[in-house]
Amino acid sequence: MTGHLEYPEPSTKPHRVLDANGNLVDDQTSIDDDVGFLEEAFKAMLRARRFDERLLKLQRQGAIGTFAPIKGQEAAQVGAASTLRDDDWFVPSFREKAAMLLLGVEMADIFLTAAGWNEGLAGKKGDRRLPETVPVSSQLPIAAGIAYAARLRGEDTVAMVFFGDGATSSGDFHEAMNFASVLKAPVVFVCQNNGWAISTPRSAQTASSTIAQKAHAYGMPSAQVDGNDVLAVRQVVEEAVERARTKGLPSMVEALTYRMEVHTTADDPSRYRDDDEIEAWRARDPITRVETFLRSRSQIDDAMVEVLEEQIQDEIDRAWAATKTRIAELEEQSDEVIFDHIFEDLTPPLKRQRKDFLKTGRGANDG
Amino acid sequence: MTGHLEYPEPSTKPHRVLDANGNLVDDQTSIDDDVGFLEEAFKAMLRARRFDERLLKLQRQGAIGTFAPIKGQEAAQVGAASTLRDDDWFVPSFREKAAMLLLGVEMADIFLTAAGWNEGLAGKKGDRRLPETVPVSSQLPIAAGIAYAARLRGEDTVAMVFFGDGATSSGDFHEAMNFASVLKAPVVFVCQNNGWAISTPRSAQTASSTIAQKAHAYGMPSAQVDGNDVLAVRQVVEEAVERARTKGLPSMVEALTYRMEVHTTADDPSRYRDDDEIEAWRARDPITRVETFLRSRSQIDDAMVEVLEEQIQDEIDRAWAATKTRIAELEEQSDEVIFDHIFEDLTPPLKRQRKDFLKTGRGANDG
Amino acid sequence: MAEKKDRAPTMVDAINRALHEAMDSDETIVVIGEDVGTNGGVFRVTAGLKEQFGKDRVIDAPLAESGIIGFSIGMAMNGLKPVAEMQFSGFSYYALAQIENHAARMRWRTRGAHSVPMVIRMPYGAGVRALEHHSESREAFFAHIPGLKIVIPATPARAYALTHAAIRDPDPVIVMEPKAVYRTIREDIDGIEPAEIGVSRTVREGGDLTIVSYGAMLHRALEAAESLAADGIDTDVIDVETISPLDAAPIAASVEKTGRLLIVNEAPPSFGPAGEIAMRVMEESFYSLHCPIRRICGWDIHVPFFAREQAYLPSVDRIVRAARDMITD
Amino acid sequence: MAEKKDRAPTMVDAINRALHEAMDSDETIVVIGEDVGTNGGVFRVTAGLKEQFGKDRVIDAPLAESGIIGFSIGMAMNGLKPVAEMQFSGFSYYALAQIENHAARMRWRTRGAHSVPMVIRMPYGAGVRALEHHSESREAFFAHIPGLKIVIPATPARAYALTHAAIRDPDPVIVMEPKAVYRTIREDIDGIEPAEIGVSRTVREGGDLTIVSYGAMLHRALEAAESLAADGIDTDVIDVETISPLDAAPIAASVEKTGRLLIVNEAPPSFGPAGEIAMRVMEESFYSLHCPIRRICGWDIHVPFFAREQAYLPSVDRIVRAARDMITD
Ligand SMILES: Cc1ncc(C[n+]2csc(CCOP(=O)(O)OP(=O)(O)O)c2C)c(N)n1
Ligand SMILES: Cc1ncc(C[n+]2csc(CCOP(=O)(O)OP(=O)(O)O)c2C)c(N)n1
Ligand SMILES: [Mg+2]
Ligand SMILES: [Mg+2]
Repeated sequence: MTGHLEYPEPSTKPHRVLDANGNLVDDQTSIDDDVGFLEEAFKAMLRARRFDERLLKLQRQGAIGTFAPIKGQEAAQVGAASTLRDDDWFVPSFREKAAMLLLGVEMADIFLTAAGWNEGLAGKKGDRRLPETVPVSSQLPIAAGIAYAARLRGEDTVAMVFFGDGATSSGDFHEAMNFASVLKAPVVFVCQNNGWAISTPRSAQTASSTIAQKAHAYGMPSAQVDGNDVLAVRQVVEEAVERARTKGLPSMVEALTYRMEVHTTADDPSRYRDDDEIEAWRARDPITRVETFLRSRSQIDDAMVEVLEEQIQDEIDRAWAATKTRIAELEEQSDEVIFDHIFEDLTPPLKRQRKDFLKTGRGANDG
Repeated sequence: MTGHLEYPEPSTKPHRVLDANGNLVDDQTSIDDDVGFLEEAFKAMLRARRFDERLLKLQRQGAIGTFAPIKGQEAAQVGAASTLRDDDWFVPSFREKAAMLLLGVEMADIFLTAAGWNEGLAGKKGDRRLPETVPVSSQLPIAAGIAYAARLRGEDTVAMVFFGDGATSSGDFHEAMNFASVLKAPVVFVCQNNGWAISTPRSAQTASSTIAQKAHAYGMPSAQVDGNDVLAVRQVVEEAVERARTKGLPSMVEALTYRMEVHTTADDPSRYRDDDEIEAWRARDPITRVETFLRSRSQIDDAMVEVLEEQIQDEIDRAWAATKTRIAELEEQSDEVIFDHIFEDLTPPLKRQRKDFLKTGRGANDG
Repeated sequence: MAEKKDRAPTMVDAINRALHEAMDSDETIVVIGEDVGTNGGVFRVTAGLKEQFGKDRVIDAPLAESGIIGFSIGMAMNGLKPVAEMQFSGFSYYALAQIENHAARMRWRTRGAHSVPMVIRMPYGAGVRALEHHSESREAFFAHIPGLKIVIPATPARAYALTHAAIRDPDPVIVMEPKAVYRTIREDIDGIEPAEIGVSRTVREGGDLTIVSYGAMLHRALEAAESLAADGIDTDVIDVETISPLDAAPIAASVEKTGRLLIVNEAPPSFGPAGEIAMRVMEESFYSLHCPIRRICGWDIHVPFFAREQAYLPSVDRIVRAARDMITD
Repeated sequence: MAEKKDRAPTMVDAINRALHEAMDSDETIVVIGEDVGTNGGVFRVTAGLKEQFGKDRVIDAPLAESGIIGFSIGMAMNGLKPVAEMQFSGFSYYALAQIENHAARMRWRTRGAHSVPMVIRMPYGAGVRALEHHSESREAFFAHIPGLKIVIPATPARAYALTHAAIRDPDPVIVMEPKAVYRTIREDIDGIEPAEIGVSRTVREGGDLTIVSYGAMLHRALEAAESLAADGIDTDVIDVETISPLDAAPIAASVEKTGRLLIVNEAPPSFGPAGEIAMRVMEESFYSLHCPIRRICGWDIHVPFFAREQAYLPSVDRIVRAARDMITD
């Protein structure tokens, strides 16, 4: 009386274009048309990496607060975000600084937010690059609703939402995937499976063979991709974006990548993972891979990289200098702005409280 | 640049032993050993059906409150619950009266609950037949935790949890399935896919091809079964129970069935579904199917069924009479019992409130 | 006259009419919830909307409260005005994270670049002989969250006025609908203007005592007031209507006249709305108080199954007794 | 002496020790949460437990708060005593449905046949320069739910005493841990007995004014009391410690002496715990009050990002000013 229950192993194999050494996986493929993209992606990834490093340094100096480094995940983010149009929606989790930079978010604003100022997230009205989401996976149903609204209003825009492997365990992931699929919302679900959710390895997060297969539970197509291969990511995500844009339907992409740094600056990974693992992934660094390839095609050389590095450092320096100026200005301002934007108009209780606040001052003794 | 995204259609075919006419689907199978079970199951299903009909009648007369009829789902419940040992845990949703009766829950207690008295749910200490759960799918993580505890404490008991197709859309379903699988809890997840969640058809609930395939998202095996075929249900669920008991691992069964009555007595299905559909399912009635089979094997005849019907009516009459007596007794008692069992010991604020309550009386003018 | 009253709208009709009117005049409005479409809602509040406005604007959602609210937040951020239904307030807790984390914060987080103009409707409260989890009054959960407005209509006309107001509001508004009043009162709603959110309404004037209430309990408060009047005790009765932001001014003004305040609501007393109302009045009119502010609420227990739910609810009798005690105090 | 103090346990150490002791003496205790095992908790509160008690009793859970609480409820019903961690209180809203629907109700629903003896620990509160959603104080959500006990320790010793007490309690207890105090205070905990849940503690005696507080704000209240003492104003300071069930008797007794009550906590004022404390004291000691009860809380806003979070929190200065106002009132 056995044999009814079944668990079919998914057949998914991660899509890959360039191997860890920057060589074409399949030398039948031509990626000549993609060299331009790879050059741009290399620049974007390097810029993000250097910015991330600066954030880490500033955090260690106490100049900014806790943040989540992106090191190792540049390709997944840049590859995916590179497929978006200006009028598409970008709905991030809290670890998408490479994507944010690519999509035009200002370094100075990221610095300002990291330094603890709400003003860093002040977007322009209707800005479609949403700020970071802290509660894991809570951005997913929102992205589905945004996408649905776009379709109802007759736009052909799509929403791309980012999340981690850990996020897939939470109810909001499930509900969002289901809503998007059954209500036909043009969302692209991009999971950066970086192997860890703080200290919880992928294997302790869920027993499914892949994250990608979770999409099938919603009748939604999905794919796994080497998340450290920026071109492969772009290709797979492009297909998902096309499906969303032309058919108004969702899909999910699992990008296999690795968090090479701390979870956040409050974290100490040595408690839960071996250096060996990090070393193994260092060999698969998403930036090196493209760099090697581009050098092999003589698209870049030492001199160009040096100039690029200088430009980036310069940009970062200027952004941080601007941030410091901005902070100095904000520190001059009254903190009464804490009452702003709770509602469109201040309610009477808030008016009273703001008056109270102004009367009693900020309590400098505790500041 | 297409072809990466995929949605593999699941190959699942619902297991079935007897067809809608009570004939063996596969005449190679012998079910001679199962005739005894089928006879018991027939009795249990008829008893549940008649009890359900009485509840409906009493509700229409105003003698009891809202409840969720089981008509059409007797086989799914009886087949599944028949696999449980006395020391196993039964964790129902709100539509499992057939399973409850089979597992020894008293008709009089069900009546009492339906009449609005908390006393109807008063179990014996440690009773493993849990009361109904109203918030859809909230019982699922609880069942997983119960099962995990059993295993940790060295018991070989299992937890069987029931839920509907609608429940599979909610976050708690997802989180429970994932916890059970990754933490290895001996749970049997039984989904009665009865086609509807109030007015929402299965097709509007989720876009997956089957409900069963949702288990694969958690690396969990699953099966689809004809939920109106009591023996088929028993066979598939038995396999899941075995897996839980011997390996300590979860699985999920999707029983394809149909709610032939109103969702609850507050519902009017004519607003959202055609009589045609109900008619089609009437032909697949889970009780008729077994009855026809048993008659064909001369296991039962008119006289026996008549006696059985009388016994059942008699049992129901006695239970309702006992319930009325019990209600009369309860109505005599002080309503101060409303303060009982909020905590093990009444807290000081509750003591004060109970005193207040006793002082001001019940407010007969509003009762 | 009586005949007219018989045909006048119930609260269900009134909200239904407001939704029809609003959807008709503003095509960005969408309705979403479990069974709100084909079925017209389990209480028929959304009846007829799907037929008139189609399935894309009247969305029968999968069974997932967090999903419904999260999805609605997204729609609200992208040019729509969702009116989401939680089938019963007792299931809205599943959506609390989305409400607290995003509906209430998106405008603030983005410094006004995005807003979440949405309405969340939910039937709440006891007294209709319902199953477990169908009778709670947890308005305090929402009222304690900055960035949300909470309104509770007590009559068909107020439901009509507040539904329109909630839909027009640029911020998230939770409308808690006292289902015990859904069909018990009929009232003319023709010509009723959208309410002003954030205003407590004096619905009866007296001079000896102030009773503050809202929702279904307002009617018990009014009944108690009649009964007290027969004894020569005249009461102001104030319907707070907007729980948050709470308008304490009319209450304080009344207390300055009466010196006595009795608060009636059906939530459990501890950490419930009554404490806040009392605190606000005390902050404004302490020196006018002749005696302690009192509250008649539910109890700090779960709402009993329906055979005993009236033992949970504030009775007219309890209100009257408390009021008499206060007068002789 | 100073040296001894340097080595005395922090609140993190104290809770950690209580958990070790409890798990050691009672093998039904299990710890569950995100990152509580190998990582020892993001605040290190559960450090060392997995090494000592193994992965089956110290469960690294998938990222799902509702799942963690639902799973724990099940374990509690089947002979275990789970101590579940919500990594931050700001993510516990995802579990509110399980807490309200089941943890708080199972004993009642089954008339005592089943109970849910479990502990839910969660760091809460502002002041540690954290990210959004990591600074809220929403104890009122839980305190308003019948069937739950809520405690908030203010020092290492009280955390040790209350953690033990929560674990011994036969009903669900939520321990909200003021993370701003996690490592700022060291205190000897040797020989400390389990607390009695439901008792407010007088931590300072004066005669002119009563200040009530709890959690991290208690320390600001005490600092304010020192500063007031320098001006000749003597204050009683009471740590309510158990938010629910609230023990108002010592507060009322103090107010009968001082006639003045100031409540200090960091939740937003509206519909927060301060209103309830005020109401309870008014019910018991109205005629002793010389002036309105006042509250110094956060504001009805979201906790600002950390550069301005001190503008949100009650400052010592605000407390002192309010106290002075009340004395001259
Ligand atoms: C709802 C919720 N629970 C817990 C947390 C605390 N937390 C922050 S990040 C994180 C792990 C996230 O893992 P994953 O989704 O894989 O993303 P990654 O950090 O790897 O980018 C946790 C548990 C949170 N932010 N939100
Ligand atoms: C969390 C929650 N949301 C909404 C409801 C209202 N409700 C009760 S039953 C039901 C439909 C359930 O459908 P399904 O899971 O298929 O079970 P069935 O009724 O078909 O047995 C709904 C929406 C509820 N009880 N709980
Ligand atoms: Mg991860
Ligand atoms: Mg169903």
